[in-house]
Amino acid sequence: MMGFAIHFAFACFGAAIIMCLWRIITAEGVGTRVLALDTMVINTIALMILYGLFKGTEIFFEAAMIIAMLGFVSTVAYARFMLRGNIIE
Amino acid sequence: MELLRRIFPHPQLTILLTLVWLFLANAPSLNSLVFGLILGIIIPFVTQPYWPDRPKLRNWPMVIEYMLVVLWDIVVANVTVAKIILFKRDADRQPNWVCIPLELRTPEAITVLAGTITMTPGTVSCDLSAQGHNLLVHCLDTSDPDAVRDQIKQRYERRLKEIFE
Amino acid sequence: MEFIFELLIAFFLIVSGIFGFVGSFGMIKLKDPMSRLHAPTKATTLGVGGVLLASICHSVLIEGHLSLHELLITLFLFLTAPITALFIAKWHIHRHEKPEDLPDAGEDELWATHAVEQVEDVPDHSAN
Amino acid sequence: MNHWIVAPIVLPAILAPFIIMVLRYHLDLQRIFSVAGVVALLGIALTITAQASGGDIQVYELGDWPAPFGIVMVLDRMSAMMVLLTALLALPIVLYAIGSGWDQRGNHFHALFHFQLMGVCGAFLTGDAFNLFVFFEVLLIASYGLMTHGGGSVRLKAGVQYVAYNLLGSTLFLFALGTLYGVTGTLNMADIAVRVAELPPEDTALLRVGAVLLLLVFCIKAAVLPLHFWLPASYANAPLPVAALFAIMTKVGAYSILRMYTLAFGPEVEATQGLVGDWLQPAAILTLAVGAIGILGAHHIARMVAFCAIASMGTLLIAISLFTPEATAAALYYIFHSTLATALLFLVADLVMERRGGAITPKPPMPQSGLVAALFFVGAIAIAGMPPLSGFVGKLLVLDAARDASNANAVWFVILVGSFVTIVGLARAGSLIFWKSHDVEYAGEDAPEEEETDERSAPEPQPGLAFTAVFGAVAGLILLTLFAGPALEYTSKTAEQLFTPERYISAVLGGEE
Amino acid sequence: MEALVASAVGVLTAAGIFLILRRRTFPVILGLSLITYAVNVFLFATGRLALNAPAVLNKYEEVPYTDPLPQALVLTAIVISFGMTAVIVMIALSAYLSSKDDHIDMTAQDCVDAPGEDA
Amino acid sequence: MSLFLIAALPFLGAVFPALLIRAGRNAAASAAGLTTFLALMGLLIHSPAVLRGEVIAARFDWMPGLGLNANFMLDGLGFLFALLILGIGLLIILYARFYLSREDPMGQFYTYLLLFQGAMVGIVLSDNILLLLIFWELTSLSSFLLIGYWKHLPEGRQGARMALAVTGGGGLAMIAGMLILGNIVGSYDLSVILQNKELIQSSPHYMPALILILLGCFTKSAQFPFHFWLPHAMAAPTPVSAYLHSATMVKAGLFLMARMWPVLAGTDAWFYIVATTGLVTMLLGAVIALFKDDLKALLAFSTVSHLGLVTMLLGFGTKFAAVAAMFHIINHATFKAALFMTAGIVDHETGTRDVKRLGGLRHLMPITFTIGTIAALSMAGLPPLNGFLSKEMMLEETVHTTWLNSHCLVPGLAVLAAVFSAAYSFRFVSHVFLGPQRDDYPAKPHDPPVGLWLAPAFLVILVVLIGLYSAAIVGPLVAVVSSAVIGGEKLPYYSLKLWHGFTPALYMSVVATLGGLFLLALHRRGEQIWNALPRPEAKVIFEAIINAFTRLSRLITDELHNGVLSRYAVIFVTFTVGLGYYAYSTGTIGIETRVPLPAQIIPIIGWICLVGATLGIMWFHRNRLLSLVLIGVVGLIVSIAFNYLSAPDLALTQISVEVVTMILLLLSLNFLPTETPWDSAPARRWRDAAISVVAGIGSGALIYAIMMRDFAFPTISDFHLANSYKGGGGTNVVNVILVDFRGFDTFGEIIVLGIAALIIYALTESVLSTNVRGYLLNRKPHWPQSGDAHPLMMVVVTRVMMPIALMVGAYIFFRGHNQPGGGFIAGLIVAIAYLMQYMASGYTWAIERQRFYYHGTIGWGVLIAAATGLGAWFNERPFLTSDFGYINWPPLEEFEWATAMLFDTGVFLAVLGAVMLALDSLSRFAWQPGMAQEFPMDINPLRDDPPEEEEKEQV
Ligand code: NA
Ligand code: NA
Repeated sequence: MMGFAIHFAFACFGAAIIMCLWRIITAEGVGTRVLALDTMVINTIALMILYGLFKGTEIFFEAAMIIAMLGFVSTVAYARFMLRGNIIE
Repeated sequence: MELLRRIFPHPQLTILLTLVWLFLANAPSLNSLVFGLILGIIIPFVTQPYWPDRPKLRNWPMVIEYMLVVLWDIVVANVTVAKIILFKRDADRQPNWVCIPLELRTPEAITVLAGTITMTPGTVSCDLSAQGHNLLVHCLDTSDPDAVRDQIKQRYERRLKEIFE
Repeated sequence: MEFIFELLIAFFLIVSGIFGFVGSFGMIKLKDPMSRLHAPTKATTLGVGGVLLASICHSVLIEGHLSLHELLITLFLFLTAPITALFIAKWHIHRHEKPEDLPDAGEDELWATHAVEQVEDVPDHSAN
Repeated sequence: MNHWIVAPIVLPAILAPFIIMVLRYHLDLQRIFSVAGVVALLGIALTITAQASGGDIQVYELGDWPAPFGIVMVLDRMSAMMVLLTALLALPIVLYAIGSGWDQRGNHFHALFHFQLMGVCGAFLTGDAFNLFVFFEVLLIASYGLMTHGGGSVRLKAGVQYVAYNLLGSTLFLFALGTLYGVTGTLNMADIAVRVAELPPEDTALLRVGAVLLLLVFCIKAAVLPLHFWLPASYANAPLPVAALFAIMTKVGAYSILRMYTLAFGPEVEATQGLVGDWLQPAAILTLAVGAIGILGAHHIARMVAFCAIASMGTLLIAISLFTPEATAAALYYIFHSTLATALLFLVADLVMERRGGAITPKPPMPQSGLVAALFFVGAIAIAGMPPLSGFVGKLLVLDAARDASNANAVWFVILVGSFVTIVGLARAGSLIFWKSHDVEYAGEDAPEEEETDERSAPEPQPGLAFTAVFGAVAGLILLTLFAGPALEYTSKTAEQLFTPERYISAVLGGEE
Repeated sequence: MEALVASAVGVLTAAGIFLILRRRTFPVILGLSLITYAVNVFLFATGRLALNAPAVLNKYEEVPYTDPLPQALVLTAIVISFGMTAVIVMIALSAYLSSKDDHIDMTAQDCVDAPGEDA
Repeated sequence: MSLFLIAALPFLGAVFPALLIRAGRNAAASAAGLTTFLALMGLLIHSPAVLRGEVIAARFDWMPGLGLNANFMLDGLGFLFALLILGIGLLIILYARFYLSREDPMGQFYTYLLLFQGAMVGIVLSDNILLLLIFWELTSLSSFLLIGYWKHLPEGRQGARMALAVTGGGGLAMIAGMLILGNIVGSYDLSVILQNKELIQSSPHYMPALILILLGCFTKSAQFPFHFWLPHAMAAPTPVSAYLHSATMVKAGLFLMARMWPVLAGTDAWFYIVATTGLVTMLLGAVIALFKDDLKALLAFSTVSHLGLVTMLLGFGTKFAAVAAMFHIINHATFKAALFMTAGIVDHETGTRDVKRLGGLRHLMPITFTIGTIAALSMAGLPPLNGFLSKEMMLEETVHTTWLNSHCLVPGLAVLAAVFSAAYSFRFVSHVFLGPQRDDYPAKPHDPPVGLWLAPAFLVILVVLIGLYSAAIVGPLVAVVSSAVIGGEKLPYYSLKLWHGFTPALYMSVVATLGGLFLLALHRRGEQIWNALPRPEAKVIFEAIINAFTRLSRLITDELHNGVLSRYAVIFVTFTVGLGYYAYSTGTIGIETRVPLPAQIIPIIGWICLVGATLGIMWFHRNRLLSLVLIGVVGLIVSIAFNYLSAPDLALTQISVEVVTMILLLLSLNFLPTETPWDSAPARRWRDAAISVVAGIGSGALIYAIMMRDFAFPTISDFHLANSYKGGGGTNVVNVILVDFRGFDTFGEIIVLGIAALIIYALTESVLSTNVRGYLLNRKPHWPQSGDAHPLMMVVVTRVMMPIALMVGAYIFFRGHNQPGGGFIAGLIVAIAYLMQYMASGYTWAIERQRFYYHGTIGWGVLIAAATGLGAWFNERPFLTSDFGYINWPPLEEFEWATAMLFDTGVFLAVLGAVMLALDSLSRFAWQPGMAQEFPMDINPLRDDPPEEEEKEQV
């Protein structure tokens, strides 16, 4: 049952990632694209944790954590770029 | 006392960081605690210049209460949003802007409020007004912006005011 | 007992899967950019939160060792998601909303994003 | 355990950060330490050359890990010789850079200079293929900094191209190393050699790809046609003392070809048969031709010297591509010569450019015209391979070594005609730059007394020191000519050592005869 | 899996080279980044692919390990290419600011008439 | 005196004039003269031995490996030439001292002259053909300097370049010829080569060697069709012309033909090539000389003609002809040097060398007249002067020569040449000295001071004396010289005397003299015809060719290296792919030995994202910001793939580098255009796409092939896995490899990173110190900026995030040795934590609170890493040897220490410093004066509008 649940979750997040990619490529404004990228990053974190759960391994944790921490930084950087041009001012 | 303040410029942060370290180490041990504590002392000391003014939390029970309220709201309201997204026709939705006049003055409090608004589904805090007296919120689907405003003020801002100010 | 634990974990996983899906699906389905912002910022965050919760439960309940480091990821996401949303909203306001389209900002007159020093610098509303 | 072997790498690696940290605001001290560092490097180089000249190959196991598992530095005659050449080259250049004031036209010149030396020495000494990549990158990135030293829009633009092209080259290096590792499962050069020799036939296709990609990487560094395109604009636009230092960079490529293709992928190795012979020599011949044509067609002295560098690489690679001990001995001698000669000519070109600009057109006479002209003449003689300087000896050696080659005629023809074109081109340039200026003066064409154009160099440059440095390079060429006998003996023994790779292999891998 | 990795390397390489062949500095830099990804994955894959076998020694049981060496090499390569990217970005930016032109090509004027003389 | 010293003296002497010129012209001249005199004396000391037929030798093994040795020998031939070079050289030095004017840099002149002299002496004394080549090319170089001595004259410059091109080019051909010759014989020593006539002449390489060597000789000796450079070399000062072109340089070719005569001559090839060339040159030179109005040009072409004569004689290949050739060389040297000096005197005194403007000088310049007339008549071949004697011998020999079965051709043409020769000689006398005195000389002519006429006078005395007493004066010399030329064989019968009876030669001489007079009488007429004739001007052709080649080279070079990077890259890629394919297709590959891993759905989704994003970048690359977003996707997928494929360290590194790179690119994109315009035509884009696809297929196929086969040998990483914990003290093998097994790579890597930051810093300084700063201060942003640069919420969140991020950095650092992580990743994370602060509160605010100094951080990082490595030296271990152990401090649990951690600390610091310095530098571009802020956030109600109770408190 847990196996089914994990696969279900895999499917959901996998589909989510593909939708994010679709959004990134088709969106008309960069803002939405950045949003989609950010969402993709978060979905990826979910996938990594899921996979770790699935395989019973911890090696995905650090990467997931770093991604959670740093993905934000790049999103902010993109947004600041669009708002101010200069991201460090 | 002054010396102690200098060494522990931010005891709450020290505790938070030690906790973070223990989470990171993921296996409670004396070594981790000692090490985490050492870093928990060093890092606030190093980063001191970056937080010139810091808030004081006044009402710890209220902090707990607030967290529980928010968690609950997140869970419940997410379902609502999921319904809107999955089942509601986009044309039927009524997105709306809401202006929330703020009584909060502390940046930390405002931040927590804004964060809460964003994390609770259906609303996203979008901007502060030019002097920070109002918060602009976007609603995914509401026919009554004033109700949203009142609920936010009632449910969150009131509690935050007690915690921070 | 184990079955109940597994059931619990499975529940978390399925719920989180749904929310993860909804978060991204909303981004596709919702038409106006501001509304799109809603879906991922919370549905996805909650989705991930569910997975993390499942993971914690798994290690505590099934493997029998306390593993709370997933909480850190949750912490980061909860700390950062509002900021992400805020910036994207600001981008939208900056690019696509005129001051008069927004609710009145009260005594402050303008929302911060529009409050630029020079009047002529008020954003033009070209694409991007 | 002979710590001298890593000293050429460790010394600059410590000196450069020291200069950055402690001496950042003290130009005079930077200069003193920089020169002292080069002198010390020279001392170290002489020491290790003396140690290597006995013929023993010494191995330094970094981290005390045995080869092939750790990284080793290998001191043999060739690596010692190349380090010595690097140090010999560095001394006049650093003095020139100080004397001409180039070092103060931007930040961190001396630190970058020493980092570059570190990279070059490391590339010569290492016995590990991936470590070679790392040192290539060290020397390259230092070269990026030196090349753009002082800024200026054209220089920066040339810099972008230079960096982009070389990044492509670095990428190729990784592709090559990956392929080699993927087949052989090792990175140590000696170990690669052992495994290549024993390689089962069903793996040769992949190995050959790796070997050829690696060769191409080295060919980029060595500016072999058609991979030489990075060179003219970057050398011509670099600060010319830096271009002079870059004379050793092309030699790194040549060195690496010699090293890998005598050690591991030699002509007698079955798996890599025919990889080099078929095209390296034609490419080298074309390189020489394009270099010579470029010299004749240049409009600008710096660009002309850049083509001189290409032409001399052509000659050098012709010698290398013969892959015989005799030709390799010639090539090694020619490496020494061409490095010093190219550097000399770049320094002279800088003297010219500082005084009258570099365009090969008549302009009013410049200060110290006679002296600069004489130095240009010497440099031109050297690079064109005219007597009495070492270029002539080198050319004779290469021609002599090529006489039994299958396409000796083509080699001879191109080398000799290339020399002819070079002579004509250099004579044309020299006559226009140095002689025709007198015509301009006599003809009374207005000679606008150019006011001190270089407002950036606050302290007066010391032309005396600059000239001393150039004379030093000349002296090096003269010594190389006078002691051609012993030099040739050394290079012959070096070539002999290279062509008995078993000694290298057993020294590195320890008794696996 | 191998096919996926190999084709990904191919696609990254192709896109990287395509962008390197553009005539402005920025796409060229993007191309270099892409081809850097390609080569990093390439180098990594020369150690052959393995799932769930990180080269972190397990003191308690015998488990398979992937080949750690290419990973170390790729790490070094990533760092180095980061440094290189930073440098080329900076040089390109400086060149652009000095000439207000982000063409990567040298004009005939640049490479023939006045090398290095504007400095 | 040792031959080494004789050869070296002129070179030593060359140094003095340059040094002594401050001491005055006389000092320079004296120094030059003295060294020449010493060398001459040194030579003369050997004369008794040489005249006895001995050969003096001196040997020094310079480069035994190559066979290039400093071997000298002095035999009759060498002696004669050395005597001419040094003897006439001495006279020229004297003459030049008075000839050159005050403005001319005399030190330079003597230096060049002596260099030249030394080179010539070297040629004639060499006993090693490679050594000879060195001196040979040196004469080309030094004559280039001498001819171009008057830099301001275009004729001088052009003449010099032409001379260098022709003679230097010929020299290059000769190099090849000599190498072939040495290769045939197996030695480059002349004395050995000269013993091997049969070997050489029977070798299949004889012809190429002969032709190549002759090319050198003919160019040097101005033989047709290479004769054209010589007259233009007359732009040099007259002493130079006199020296180079009468006595020395042009004789070098003759010398070499004579030197090689024993082994090269005697074949049909030799005869037809050499004799014919000589004959043609002799005739052509003589004809042209008659119609030259410039005195020096006249003499120059006469030189060409006489060189042809000697060449022809050597080409005959008979011993008698060889004797005649040698004798004529002596005679020609004497009268031609005298004539040049005469011409120089005339030029010097009258201010012109134009025959048309001269005439009637005999009364004004009687001494000059006498000297010039005697020399000219000798040149015309009139008895009893020495020119007559050797010309007789030449004519005599022609009579016995058959050219392609024709008995008359050679003698006939020889006589014709003699006719013209007599004619121009007579013209020299009559049109310069005879005839009516004129009143329009540019200067007031009178005889020069004795210093100028002494040298030519001495020479004409020789002319007369040799003519009268040839056997006594030069007989022994001719004998010994000739015997040297013919290789020590028995000399043929000949007699050096004026009267041989009524021989055919005598008739021919008479015809020549009368014919010469006749031609002179008809000169005006002939000149008209000559001027009307279309004739190729060799100089024009030569220059046209050179210019054409220069233009062509320029075209090729500029077209090839046109600065278009994309073209360079296309060539690079296609060449690489092509060669790679070639290498692959010529090897063999076995079947796949590995089973592929199954591809699950997640990797497939990742693949789709990666490929989609990559193709998106290709498609949308002109939208730069979008490309960056897509690059972010690629980086994300790649790092996850690393993690998935068991490389957590890589994943961590990749993701952190990704973020920093993105920030870097965004910082730069702020100043760059955000759109890439269309630059290339669709056809080009398709071509590029095709090339890219091919390269992509190549790399993909390569890695696929690698992945599907096992290693051919066990990899060395088995050792790393086995020894990581035992020997390196860490369980994260990747990290142990990085900091221990291959720590040296990492050491290099942090240096690369440090250098990168330094470059960025240095460039920033450079660029900001130019007018770019002004541009930056005034530039408009890409689009209008929003308000609220430092949003309150961001600042607050950062305050929490940064300490936690630092904590995470510390965690990643400390666990690195045993778990995924390490100094590099930690450095990046800490750097990003600080950057977050920069982004939140602004550069100026954050930098004011910055407590560490980036340059120092980098420096300390590298130094700590190096010091860790050096520490091992004290342990008598190699650089970078690590050590580790365990510490037990109750009540704490046991924990590990390792020097590798210290090394990793160095890595950490270097990375942190480098990233910060790089981004800090870039941030400085955006600095604006108004940007300095007092507060970390723009809007802060607490600050601007505090709540009421606090206000009360404050009051
Ligand atoms: Na590293
Ligand atoms: Na070690």
